[in-house]
Amino acid sequence: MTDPNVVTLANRNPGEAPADVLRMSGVRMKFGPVEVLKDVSLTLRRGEILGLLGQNGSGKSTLIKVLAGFNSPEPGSKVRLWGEELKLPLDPGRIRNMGVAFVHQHLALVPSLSVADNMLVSDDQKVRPWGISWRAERARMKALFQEFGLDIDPMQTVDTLAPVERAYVAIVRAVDELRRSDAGRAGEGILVLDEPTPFLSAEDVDRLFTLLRRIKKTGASVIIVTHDIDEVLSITDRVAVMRDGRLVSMMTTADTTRQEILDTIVGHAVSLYERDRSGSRAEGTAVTIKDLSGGRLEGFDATLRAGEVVGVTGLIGSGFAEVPYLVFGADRGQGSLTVGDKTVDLSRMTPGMACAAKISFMPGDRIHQAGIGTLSVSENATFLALSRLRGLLGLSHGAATRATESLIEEHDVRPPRAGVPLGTLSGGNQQKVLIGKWLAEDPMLLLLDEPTQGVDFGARQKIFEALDGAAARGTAILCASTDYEQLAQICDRVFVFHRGRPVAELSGAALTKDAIARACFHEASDEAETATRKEMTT
Amino acid sequence: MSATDTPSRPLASLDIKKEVERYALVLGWIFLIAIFGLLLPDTFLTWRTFSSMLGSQAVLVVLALGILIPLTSGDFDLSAASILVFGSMFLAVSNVQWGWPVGLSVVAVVLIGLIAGLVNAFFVLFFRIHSLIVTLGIGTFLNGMTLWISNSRTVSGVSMELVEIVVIQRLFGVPLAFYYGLLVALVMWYMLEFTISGRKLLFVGRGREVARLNGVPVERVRAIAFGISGGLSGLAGVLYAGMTGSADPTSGLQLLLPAFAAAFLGATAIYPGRFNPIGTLVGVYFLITGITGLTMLGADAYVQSLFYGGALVVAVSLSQLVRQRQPQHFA
Amino acid sequence: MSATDTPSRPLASLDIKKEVERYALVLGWIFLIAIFGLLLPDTFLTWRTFSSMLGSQAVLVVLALGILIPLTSGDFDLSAASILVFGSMFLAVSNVQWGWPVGLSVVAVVLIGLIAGLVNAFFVLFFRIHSLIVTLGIGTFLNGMTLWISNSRTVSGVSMELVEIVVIQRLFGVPLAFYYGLLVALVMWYMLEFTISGRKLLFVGRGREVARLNGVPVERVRAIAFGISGGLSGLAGVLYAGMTGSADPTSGLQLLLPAFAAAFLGATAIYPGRFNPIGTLVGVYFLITGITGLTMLGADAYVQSLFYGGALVVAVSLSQLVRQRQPQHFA
Amino acid sequence: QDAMETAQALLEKHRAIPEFEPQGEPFDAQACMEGESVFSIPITMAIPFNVELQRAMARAAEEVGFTYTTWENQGSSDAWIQGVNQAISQGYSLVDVAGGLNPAVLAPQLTEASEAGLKVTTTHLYDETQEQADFVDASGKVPYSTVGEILASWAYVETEGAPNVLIIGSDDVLPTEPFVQSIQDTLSEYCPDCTQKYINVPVNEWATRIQSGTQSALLSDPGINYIIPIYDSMSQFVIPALRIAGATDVGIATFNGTPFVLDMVREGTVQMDVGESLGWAGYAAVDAMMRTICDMEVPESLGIPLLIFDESNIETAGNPADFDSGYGDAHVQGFRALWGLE
Ligand SMILES: Nc1ncnc2c1ncn2[C@@H]1O[C@H](COP(=O)(O)OP(=O)(O)OP(=O)(O)O)[C@@H](O)[C@H]1O
Ligand SMILES: Nc1ncnc2c1ncn2[C@@H]1O[C@H](COP(=O)(O)OP(=O)(O)OP(=O)(O)O)[C@@H](O)[C@H]1O
Ligand SMILES: O[C@@H]1[C@H](O)[C@H](O)CO[C@H]1O
Ligand SMILES: [Mg+2]
Ligand SMILES: [Mg+2]
Repeated sequence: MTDPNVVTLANRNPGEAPADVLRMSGVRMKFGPVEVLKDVSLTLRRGEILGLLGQNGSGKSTLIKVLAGFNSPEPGSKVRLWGEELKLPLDPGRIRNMGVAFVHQHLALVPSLSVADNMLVSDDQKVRPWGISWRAERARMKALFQEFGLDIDPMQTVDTLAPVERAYVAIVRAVDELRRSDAGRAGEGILVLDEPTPFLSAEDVDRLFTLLRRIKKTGASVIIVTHDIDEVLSITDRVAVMRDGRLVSMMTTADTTRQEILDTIVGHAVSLYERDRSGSRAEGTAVTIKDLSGGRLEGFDATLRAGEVVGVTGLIGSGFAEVPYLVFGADRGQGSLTVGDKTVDLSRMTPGMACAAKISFMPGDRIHQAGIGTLSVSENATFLALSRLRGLLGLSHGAATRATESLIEEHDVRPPRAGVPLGTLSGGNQQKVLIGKWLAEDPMLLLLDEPTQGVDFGARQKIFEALDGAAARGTAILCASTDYEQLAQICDRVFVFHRGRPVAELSGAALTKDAIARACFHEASDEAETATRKEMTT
Repeated sequence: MSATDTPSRPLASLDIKKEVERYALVLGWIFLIAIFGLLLPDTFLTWRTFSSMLGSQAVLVVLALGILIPLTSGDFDLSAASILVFGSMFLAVSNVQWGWPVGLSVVAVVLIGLIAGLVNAFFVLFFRIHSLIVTLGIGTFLNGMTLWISNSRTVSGVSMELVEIVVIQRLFGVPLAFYYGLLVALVMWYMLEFTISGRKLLFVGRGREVARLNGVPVERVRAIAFGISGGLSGLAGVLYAGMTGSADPTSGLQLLLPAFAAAFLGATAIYPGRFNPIGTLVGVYFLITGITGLTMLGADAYVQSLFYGGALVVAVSLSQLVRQRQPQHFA
Repeated sequence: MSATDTPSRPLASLDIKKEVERYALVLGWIFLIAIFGLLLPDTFLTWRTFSSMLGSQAVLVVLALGILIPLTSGDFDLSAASILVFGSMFLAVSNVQWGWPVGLSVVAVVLIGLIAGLVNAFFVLFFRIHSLIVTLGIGTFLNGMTLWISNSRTVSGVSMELVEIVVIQRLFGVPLAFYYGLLVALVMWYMLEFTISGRKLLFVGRGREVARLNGVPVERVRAIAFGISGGLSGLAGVLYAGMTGSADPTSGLQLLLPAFAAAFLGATAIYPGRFNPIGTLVGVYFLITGITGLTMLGADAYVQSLFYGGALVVAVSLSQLVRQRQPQHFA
Repeated sequence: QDAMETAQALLEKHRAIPEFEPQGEPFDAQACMEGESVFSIPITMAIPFNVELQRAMARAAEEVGFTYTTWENQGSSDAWIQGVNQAISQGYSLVDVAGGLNPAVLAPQLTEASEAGLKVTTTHLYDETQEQADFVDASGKVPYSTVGEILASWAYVETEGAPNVLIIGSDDVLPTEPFVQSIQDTLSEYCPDCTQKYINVPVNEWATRIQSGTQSALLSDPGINYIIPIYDSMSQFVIPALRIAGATDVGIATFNGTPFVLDMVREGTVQMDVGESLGWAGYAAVDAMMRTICDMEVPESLGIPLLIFDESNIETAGNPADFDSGYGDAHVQGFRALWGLE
């Protein structure tokens, strides 16, 4: 008997391709009676970037959490890292020290603690005989952030950071961890990123990818989960596609097409949702927003017709993201809002008033703002509808279940069970439930903040169809997003923001993904030029 | 999706498990009754013993139901027992020494409780302080007030009218006090399970920001929860004074921890994983049955503590085993 | 990235605010001292008064520091005072009645506390039960054990060696007990602020899932936290017995709520928004200064409760005003 | 001078081992207690005072041969209420509340018991100067006022006629008021110009308030030279206060004769403890109960002798001390004779 934890080159399996740094085989994972991973086998080569794709709930994050030692797989599952067979469940500390670093799906940062605390939590290998020297750590981290072109004070708490900065903190932390690890020092190591991009602008995605390519050059390997096919095509060497807990395909990126990948993910051919912009929309103004300001937003006016879908976008921090929050009264700002024939002063708006005025709002932070994971799907889905679910003797639980079941059916929520806690659903399925909840209110105005963030390609089309249905019934929709493709797909009009104000309005034929991107960046560089010029003259 | 159709199959078996989970504590209770019935067939299994057990716990029941409301909305009310004691003392002092009609005193006490609850709410919500420290502080302050208005002495001679309708008059041999507790539990059960307000309370407790963005006036809901807790603590104080016709400045404070124990124990029954009034009722009577049986057996005082502590931990552990050790999410 | 360069600007002004925030409670303490100094210039402002105040609170300090550890990792330890009482009783019984050398008894008590803490941890972690109910149950059970081993009696005659090194011997006129509390606080401060283990504890308290995702062995950290809390409660029991030279089976239970009050009050100072040992120390001494001053002024017993409760709420409220009412994140 | 003699005389009177003085007429206890039963509810069985008192009462009942039940409880009112209910439903002849339990807090239940034909008594609660509640048939009262005089005299003598006394009491305990009053009056009588100070600490705050209260009192008045914690279990919190405040020359005199405090007297940390034999008290209480059941006249007081324990006689209290040593056993023979058992 040899200790399986002892690595020597001699007991490496001779049949194994030396380039395989990681080999997971026969991985099975159950949550209660439900098998979520069914015999998954996956290999990662030295120096490659592997895309891990699949619909929401197909098991990607679960597989990654098995690797991180967070989930305990069923007996018989095997993980072999750098030729060494590891004991399961994996020891989370050891796997990190061996050179696997993670950026988990929701970043795994504690918002109420400082950046430095979050960076240090897994950094317990270094011997610190006199304890942590905060001054030295701070300097080191500052330097590290600067290396990535970031100006983040390590003593700031994470909740004061913009979402993009948070994403970078998690990414930099993982990279740092990798460098510290045994394998990392040898220039190898594995970086695992579970959907790191939803928070990032196109520009930041580019920067991240540049970084990943640099990492790859050193000999390290990367696993990245994303729902964005363009990203997959641009960065990965190979793609692994999961469906229903199985690994269904392993493809070399260069040899496949976009459509082929999409079809593999969904399991059959899917057509891209396309909004029919030609159809005659109800005329007349449904919603008017006047002099809206607050946070970074300095001024915004717009009128939306019934059934119109309007997008707001821009670079991070340009103020567009505040729009839905201010209109809904979730954040306090100035301005006025007219819905139908009622006008409200937004400085006194509250979410309660907004709901009463038939405004719906799906916030961007699903876990903290949109749904309650410990309550059932039914309790989440029917919360707004309770007044319609009353019988003679108060709330009817039967009616609530029936209402939820029809919502589940309508939006194809999986698993289709009203009684399970919302938190056990995959992110995309949670999103469907929660958007479904708001749509069931038949709102006059639907506000959305990144409505499809973390949602897979197929589910995304379903959500778009649902939004289209609402629009057809006369709901005006206002959507804030940095996903230009999505905006181009679903919107009738898009406002592009810069420095707190709308600077461009795109519609009709001019409304394309590239046009939006150009509008965002063009204005930005213009402004930058003016700024430098001003500085030179003073 | 094959992953998704599996769960529907073992539904029937799951449901039986769910039922066991819901009624485990009730079964435990029946088991205790059976044991003591065997050991003390003549004295324990009498209606008088049961009516006495049922009647004597009304104060604890109402107090536990009171704190259950802020627990559901995610706040601790450690001042509840202090409100109870202050309330019972205020009742006694106003009725006996100032000559207020007892009805007026009762109304005043419930109002005082409500106001004390709202004071808690003010500090928690306006200053955004953790409920634990606010209610600890306000509770201690009220303890001082109790000592002050009573000169640290027991005040007896509370109007017999109150005593009559609390503990002397009976229905099916059980003092009315029991039915007050039962009534509060039933009303609360209805409110929590079958009204929108109840659902809002739960949402606020589980996810404040989510509740806010769903149009729930979170602060108002939390304030009302503190108010109800205070009011019910006041009512418990009324019952406390009504049980004994008197008020003493300290002994009621001992009810605080048992009330929390009952609320948490109750959260393992009927609606497992959720604070709930019927479960709380079962929790209170489960524990008192054990204590009463032991006392009737003449067990030493320390055995009662061993039972109380041990039963609490064992009961909850067993119920967790039945639930396959799913973590408890309360707030 | 335009969003990132804003926050650095208002740093200087922020820092002064931050300092006020950190030292508000200390200022409040100094203010109290000044007030009583004015009112009682001859008696209050003497070294004897201060050394008395410092020397008398060591038990509470150690107990509060004990519960602070699981509070930081997100658990309540309501059994701490019961461990203290059981520990002091075990010390007295083993030393006086069984004739153990006092050193052995002391070691045994600290070990017993540790084990009791680990029993708490077992039920909380293995069965995944809320810490509140487990520690309430285990605490009550221990109360029964205390009554049992002591026959409900107070046991006196604990070896004078212990009394000597706890309360009789002095350094700068202050009984050694004070320095033990101080030492525990300083060690804990170092551990929490300057070691990765301390930061992990904090991480676990703020976000269990997140900590697990970051490879922190969450269960082990929580178990250790309960163990430390138990061990320190045992140590507090040793000091309790050393203060009086005796042990009684119930009175020490009264220290539970003051210990929580001190921990929460302390979380408004030094590292605001975070349970921290130095803040806890300041909290304890702030409160005892008020109580001492009032008693020296001849205030009635009830005034002390009014002050205690009132000061708690007011001090935290003021500190929240200084922080511009940012919500407190503890768990 | 005069006062000093009075004080010394009083102390002398309570130094001698007591003799048995019957408090009433002899009677045939076994005959009149035939088929009768007593149900006693102590305030709590978690304090030894009550455990010992109950043991003594049970012993006496056994000698006579009637059913005696103690309701084991931990001091919560719901348990007391259930106790009275049990006494009624099991058809006891008498329900007794013992060891500090104020019958006023059980008025409705005890009235019900009375209406159901049970006799109601209290044991070891009221001071001899206090009136019992009107639904109570008889009370075994305690001479707290006399104890007060003894304690005051002791302090006066020990401080050589210049007492500056700190009295610690608990107003929430029923007999505290006359007890403290007696100490205060006696002190003022002996020395009208001397200072005295009273602090009230409710029982459930003993652990948190006695020590700081004592310390503060000593700091604000360094002239304090004697401390009288009226119930001796308070002493354990007074002693560290003296040590911390560095006032180890201040004496302590107290009441109850609780064993651990007697041990402290032996160690010299407490100077004097007025003891009462709980064995005696238990017999006297049973005597009163039997007289109540048998419709005889009941003595106003338990008539328990008070005995001063100080360094001179502490060895008679046992080592370690107990609740019953040092008082002799005159009461056992005495009561047996009184009850016609000899
Ligand atoms: N803790 C849990 N308890 C029960 N079921 C779970 C739990 N976590 C995940 N699941 C289920 O496991 C399946 C796989 O989830 P996983 O999070 O791995 O999906 P994913 O592929 O990462 O999806 P997404 O793209 O939405 O992130 C889903 O059906 C989900 O509902
Ligand atoms: N609570 C806070 N305290 C201090 N600074 C904050 C706080 N919240 C946000 N900020 C800062 O304000 C700036 C704007 O953040 P915010 O997230 O509101 O931008 P935004 O325009 O909504 O862009 P997006 O949401 O797309 O990231 C960021 O620099 C952020 O660090
Ligand atoms: O007589 C008893 C004892 O002295 C006890 O110590 C306090 O309560 C009194 O009533
Ligand atoms: Mg995922
Ligand atoms: Mg934003």
